[in-house]
Amino acid sequence: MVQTMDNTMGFPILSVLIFLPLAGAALILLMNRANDKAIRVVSLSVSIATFIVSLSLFTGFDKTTHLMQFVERYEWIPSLNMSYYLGLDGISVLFVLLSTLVTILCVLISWESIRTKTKEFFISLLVMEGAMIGVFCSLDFMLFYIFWEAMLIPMYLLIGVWGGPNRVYAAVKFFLYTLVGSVLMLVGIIVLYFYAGRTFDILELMTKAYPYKMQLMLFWAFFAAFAVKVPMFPVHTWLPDAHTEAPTAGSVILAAVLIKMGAYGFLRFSMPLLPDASRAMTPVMLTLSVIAIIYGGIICLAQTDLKRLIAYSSVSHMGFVTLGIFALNTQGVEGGILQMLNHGVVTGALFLSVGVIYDRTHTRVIADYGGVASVMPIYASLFMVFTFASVGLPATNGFIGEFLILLGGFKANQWAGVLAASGIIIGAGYMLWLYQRVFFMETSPKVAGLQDMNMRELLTLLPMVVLVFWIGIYPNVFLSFMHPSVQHLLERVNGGSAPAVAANIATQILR
Amino acid sequence: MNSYALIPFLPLAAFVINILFGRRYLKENAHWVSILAVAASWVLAVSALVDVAGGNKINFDLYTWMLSGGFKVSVGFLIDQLTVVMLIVVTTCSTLIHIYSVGYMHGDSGYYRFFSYLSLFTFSMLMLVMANNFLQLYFGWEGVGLCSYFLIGYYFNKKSASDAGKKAFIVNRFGDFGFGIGIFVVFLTFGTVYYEPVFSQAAGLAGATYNFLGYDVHLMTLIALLLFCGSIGKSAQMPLHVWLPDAMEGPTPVSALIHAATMVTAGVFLVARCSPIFSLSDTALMVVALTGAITSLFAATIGLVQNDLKRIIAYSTVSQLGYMFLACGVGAYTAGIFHLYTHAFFKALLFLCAGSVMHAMGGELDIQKMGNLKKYMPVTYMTMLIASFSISGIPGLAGFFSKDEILWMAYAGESPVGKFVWAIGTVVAFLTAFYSFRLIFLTFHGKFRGTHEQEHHLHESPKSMTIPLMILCVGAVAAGWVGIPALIGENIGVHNYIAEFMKPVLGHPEGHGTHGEEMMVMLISIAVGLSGIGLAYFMYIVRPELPERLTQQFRAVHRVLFNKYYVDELYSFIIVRPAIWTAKNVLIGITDARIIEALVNGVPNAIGALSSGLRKVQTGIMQHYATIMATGILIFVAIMLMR
Amino acid sequence: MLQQLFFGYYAFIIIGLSLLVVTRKNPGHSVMWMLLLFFHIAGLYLFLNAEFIAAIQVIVYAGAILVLFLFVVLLLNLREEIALRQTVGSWPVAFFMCAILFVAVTAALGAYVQGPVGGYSIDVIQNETHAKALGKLLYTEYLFPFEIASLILLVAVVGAVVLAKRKLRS
Amino acid sequence: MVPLHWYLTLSAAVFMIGMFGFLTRRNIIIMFMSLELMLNAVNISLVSFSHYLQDMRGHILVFFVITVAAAEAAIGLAIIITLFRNKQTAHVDEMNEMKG
Repeated sequence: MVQTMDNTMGFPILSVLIFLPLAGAALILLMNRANDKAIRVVSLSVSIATFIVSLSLFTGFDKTTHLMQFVERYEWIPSLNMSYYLGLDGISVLFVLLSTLVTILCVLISWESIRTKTKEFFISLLVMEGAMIGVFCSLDFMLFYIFWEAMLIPMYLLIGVWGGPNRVYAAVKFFLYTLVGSVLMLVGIIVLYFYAGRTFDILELMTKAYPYKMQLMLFWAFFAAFAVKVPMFPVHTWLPDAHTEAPTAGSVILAAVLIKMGAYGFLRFSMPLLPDASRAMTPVMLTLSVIAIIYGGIICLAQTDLKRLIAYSSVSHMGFVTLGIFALNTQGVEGGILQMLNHGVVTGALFLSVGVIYDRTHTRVIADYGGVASVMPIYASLFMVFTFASVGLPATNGFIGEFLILLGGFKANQWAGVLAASGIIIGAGYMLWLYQRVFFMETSPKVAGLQDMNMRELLTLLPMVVLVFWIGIYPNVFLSFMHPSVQHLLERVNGGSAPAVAANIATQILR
Repeated sequence: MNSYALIPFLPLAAFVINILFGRRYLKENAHWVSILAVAASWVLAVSALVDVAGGNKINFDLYTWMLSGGFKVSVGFLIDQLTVVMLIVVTTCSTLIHIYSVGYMHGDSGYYRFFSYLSLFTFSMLMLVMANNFLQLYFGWEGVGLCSYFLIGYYFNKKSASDAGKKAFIVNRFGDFGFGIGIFVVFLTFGTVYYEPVFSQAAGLAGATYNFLGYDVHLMTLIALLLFCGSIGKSAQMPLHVWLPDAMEGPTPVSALIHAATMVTAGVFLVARCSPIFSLSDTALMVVALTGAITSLFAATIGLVQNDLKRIIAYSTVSQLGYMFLACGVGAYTAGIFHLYTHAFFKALLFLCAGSVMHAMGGELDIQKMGNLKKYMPVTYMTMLIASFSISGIPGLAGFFSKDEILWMAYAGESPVGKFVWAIGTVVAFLTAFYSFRLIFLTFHGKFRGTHEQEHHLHESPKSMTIPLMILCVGAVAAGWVGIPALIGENIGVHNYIAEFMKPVLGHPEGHGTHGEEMMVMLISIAVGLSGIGLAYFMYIVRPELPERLTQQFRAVHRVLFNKYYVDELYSFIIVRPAIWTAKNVLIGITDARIIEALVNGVPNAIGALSSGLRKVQTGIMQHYATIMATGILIFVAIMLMR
Repeated sequence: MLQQLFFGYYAFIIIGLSLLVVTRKNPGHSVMWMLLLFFHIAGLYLFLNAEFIAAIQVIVYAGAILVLFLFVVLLLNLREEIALRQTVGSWPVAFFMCAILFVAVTAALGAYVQGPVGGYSIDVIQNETHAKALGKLLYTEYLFPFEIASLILLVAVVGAVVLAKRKLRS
Repeated sequence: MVPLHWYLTLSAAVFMIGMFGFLTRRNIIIMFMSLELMLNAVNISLVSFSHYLQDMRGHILVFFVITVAAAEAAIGLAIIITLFRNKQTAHVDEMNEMKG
């Protein structure tokens, strides 16, 4: 068995994190559906309790080691050598925190906007939280797969039941896209299981060497699952529909956590399990990333729908993430992980913000807005913060991530770095244009007389503002979580004998 | 921790206080916080000047900002001679303009907002000039861009204002794109982004080449030109100059502070700061010099025919910035910074006077509708006149010394294009004098051409506005006296103090020419300045009908100049519209809808078609199923028999 | 020779009766022909020394199952149906199918190779009597399937009652 | 002595006739009887095998087949009655709820 660290002090913290929301969901299940208020209060307190528990990960995490921490392991199905195996390292720990935080905000933002089937809504939300945390904690491939699939169902319901007018189409599309991908991943998992001598233990699988041909095939099998989730360029079309139709909380979870799992999958599985294939496929991945950045950006320039624009901007931003990850150097990977976090914060916050105004106007058409800054100054300033974080202005979190990614990307492949950097010009273009059309210019009749944000909404957005500046001004707090893990990962990926890495124009020669 | 770290952070604190409490609590008192903070920064800046003049060089890190693998960067400050000069310029102008704004912005609904932005700007600008590494420079660089965006779009309900803000930001991003890549190359070459190790290693790599995007290029040229991209954007040089004239949508104090005195000169500062790198590449220097020269000529010609008071000054700014680059490009960084320093005074003064005029005219900006204002606004008139003399290079005033220094260094320096850019510079000096005085004559002399209400409303501005004018006016006159060239200085016993002061950072190349030649250059520049003023006097006072006739005569030329060479239209045609067209028609219409969606929907559609074919087999009649089953058995038996 | 003649008679009658069963329009007639058919099959069993099987063929099949059929036929008033078309789709297809399958199966018989014989020779069975021999096996070696068969019958009884019973509510 | 082939051929013939009936008739009761016919055909072959191989297992199987046939007849006929009650027909092609 691979060495791990046990710093739980006997307290099964990860299991608590996974099952506390589920227990909350069960509690709500038993409650009277007429009592909306109690249901909200219970889900809020459960999510806050989960968050508080998760904070102990932040403080208790040992930043000096790449080993898995907070490990729990129990036999589950011994005949198949499947176990209930949980643990965190520097790559995953921050996402657990992000998930628990975002859930609180989702409960808060849905406080008044969800009026039908409140009970089921909050059950779905909490089940979702449990599954998300499970995905990030699993160290057993089957357990991972189960959580991975389990996430689909509540998300499908969130979109399909509480979504906009075209919700069923969007929900089915979302479901099918992700399902097709994950089925291929399942095949990959089973192949690995038999090849490595019947084990689902991810850490153990990582110690084995696999033949190059097999790695290549597995890489694409995993790619199908992860690229759809990210979403990378050719398989991104579910995202705009899902985001646009989902209720605010659904969009937020989708943007903040769900699509991170694709990139997380690349980091956790594709790269350490299939190092040779990952290295060989770098040019392809970089190309797809750059296409996503530019393509997603340009397409934003023609959007007329508020949420759709932000959704396409996600395609562009996630392009940065995959670019960083497949730069396969420290700056790129760390920037990529940080950018995943940033994107969760910023795009999540943007969707929350859109939810705030959508609750008032019930329109997503950009042309219906205008001059919001004069009627809702506080809201406008917060939205401004997120806009500039999304644009990647220094002192906001977006800058740190994008800069490290571009630096890493440029190091790995100059063309990729240069082309991706042009994405930040386009990014400024569409975000400022959006901001101008919504907040500036003459006050549109549809927004005249709107109330500025109330305390609840302010409290929903404030944590995100704090994170934007915290990561922007003092990113080392977050970067320091990753150093050993990323180092370890890169040693695994870049070490060992490799087949000739395809057309790497990256090598910069200094003569 | 060093107390100089407070220089930028005091304005930041003012920003935070204003933005958090301004709307509810401070309201009409918001300016106190900002003014006190920036004044305190000024005091600290002066003490830093004293410190640096005493031979100290201050360089310290505050905390580590980013750390990732081999990449480490801190928030840190470097205060040397160059920084100190910039500090003085920034804090002085900033303080005066803060005070001026108290009167100018009085009664505005966003009073607190205005002052908080000004403070934020001051903070960013100070971070920019005090940085000890490229990334913090970039931080300040983007920060001032952000404030510029806020302040240009200050009247955000006006579409033109918000458009202008957006345009400024995005155009700057084009420049920053190159700047950012420049930083990458610096890091990958030197392994660090701190100035000191980079500059000290640069000389050792003078001849190195670098494989950039598949081409082997001269390393230093590459870095210098990439960094210069940033300068082009920020300092509104060709071809990214389009945002600056539009930026005049902002309140006038903003134009004075950001778009004349400080932010736009950041590009010049960057070139001066990186002089160890630029000096190693003749190509880069030549590009800088030519860009500066061509921009200054180009902007000056546009300035000749504009009628918008602030736009004329804006084009004048672009032109003067070109001058500064011209100086840097011929290797005379000190002259460039010297001109930056004098320019800050007279150009801020020009803008503030323009603001004063606008204040009196009720927001009117068309100089064709003004005239004879000297009667009503003597202080504004006098100060603006002095500023115009200064920019026209009338001997004894600030502009004269710096401009003369630049022209002399261009003429006598080592640059291969020196003579050429000197010629352009001389022409531009003539044009500058002409359009500056065209503005003066049309605005303050002749007959009043506006409406009766405007005439009735005319008044001198309040004290809080005129006092900064007078202080700046002193600067516009006397700021140049620290840089009196040896030719004159020898006779009256003063040195070229600024050149000596800056020598440790920027070096001080000597002109290769005789005193005679130097005297000739000086006389020519005085002559063109005076003749420009004379021509303006002739055209707008003596023969006021002449301009109209000339316009008629050279209608095509006038139209091209009046429409700023159609550069905006060109960009709209080749960049903005194609991008949106592509997005709408190609990406959404074809790629996403027809190709990707078709592929994605194609699979389920194919399965659907197949299954609706297979559906027919399911007749629901039991016998049919049984028949198929029997067929199966038959086939099975047949197979068994075949074996 | 006599045996073969008897077999020929039975075979001929069985096939003829089978054809009659499947071709009659009126299910009542079919049931009647089938009754006769079952008696003939029971006779065939006697040739094969399976007296007990022959007996239950008559008792269970002819006596119980067929009577059940008869009841149902009588219960359901099928007068109208009898007048209508009797076949589904194209019967020649089914006919050819069956014919080919018959040829195939008989052809397969040619490949039949007799395996080793077991311990229950005719003499053994005659000594022990067929019912006793069968009973011994059923209650020892095949006890478990036997119990399951009884359960199946129980389920069938309950099921038939539940299914055929008219819903009380409606 | 009658050879085993004869019995088996007879069995096959009866089976095919049963099958033919099952495949062609519309009346569900006759289809059911065809089914019984097929079962009987199988029984014939089982008994004859048993006889020629001197083994009792064929008989045992026949015994079970008859049991199951009885059960099947009971359930099947009950279903037919229910169907007829609901559909007022005994023709299978009119019961095509399974049509896709």
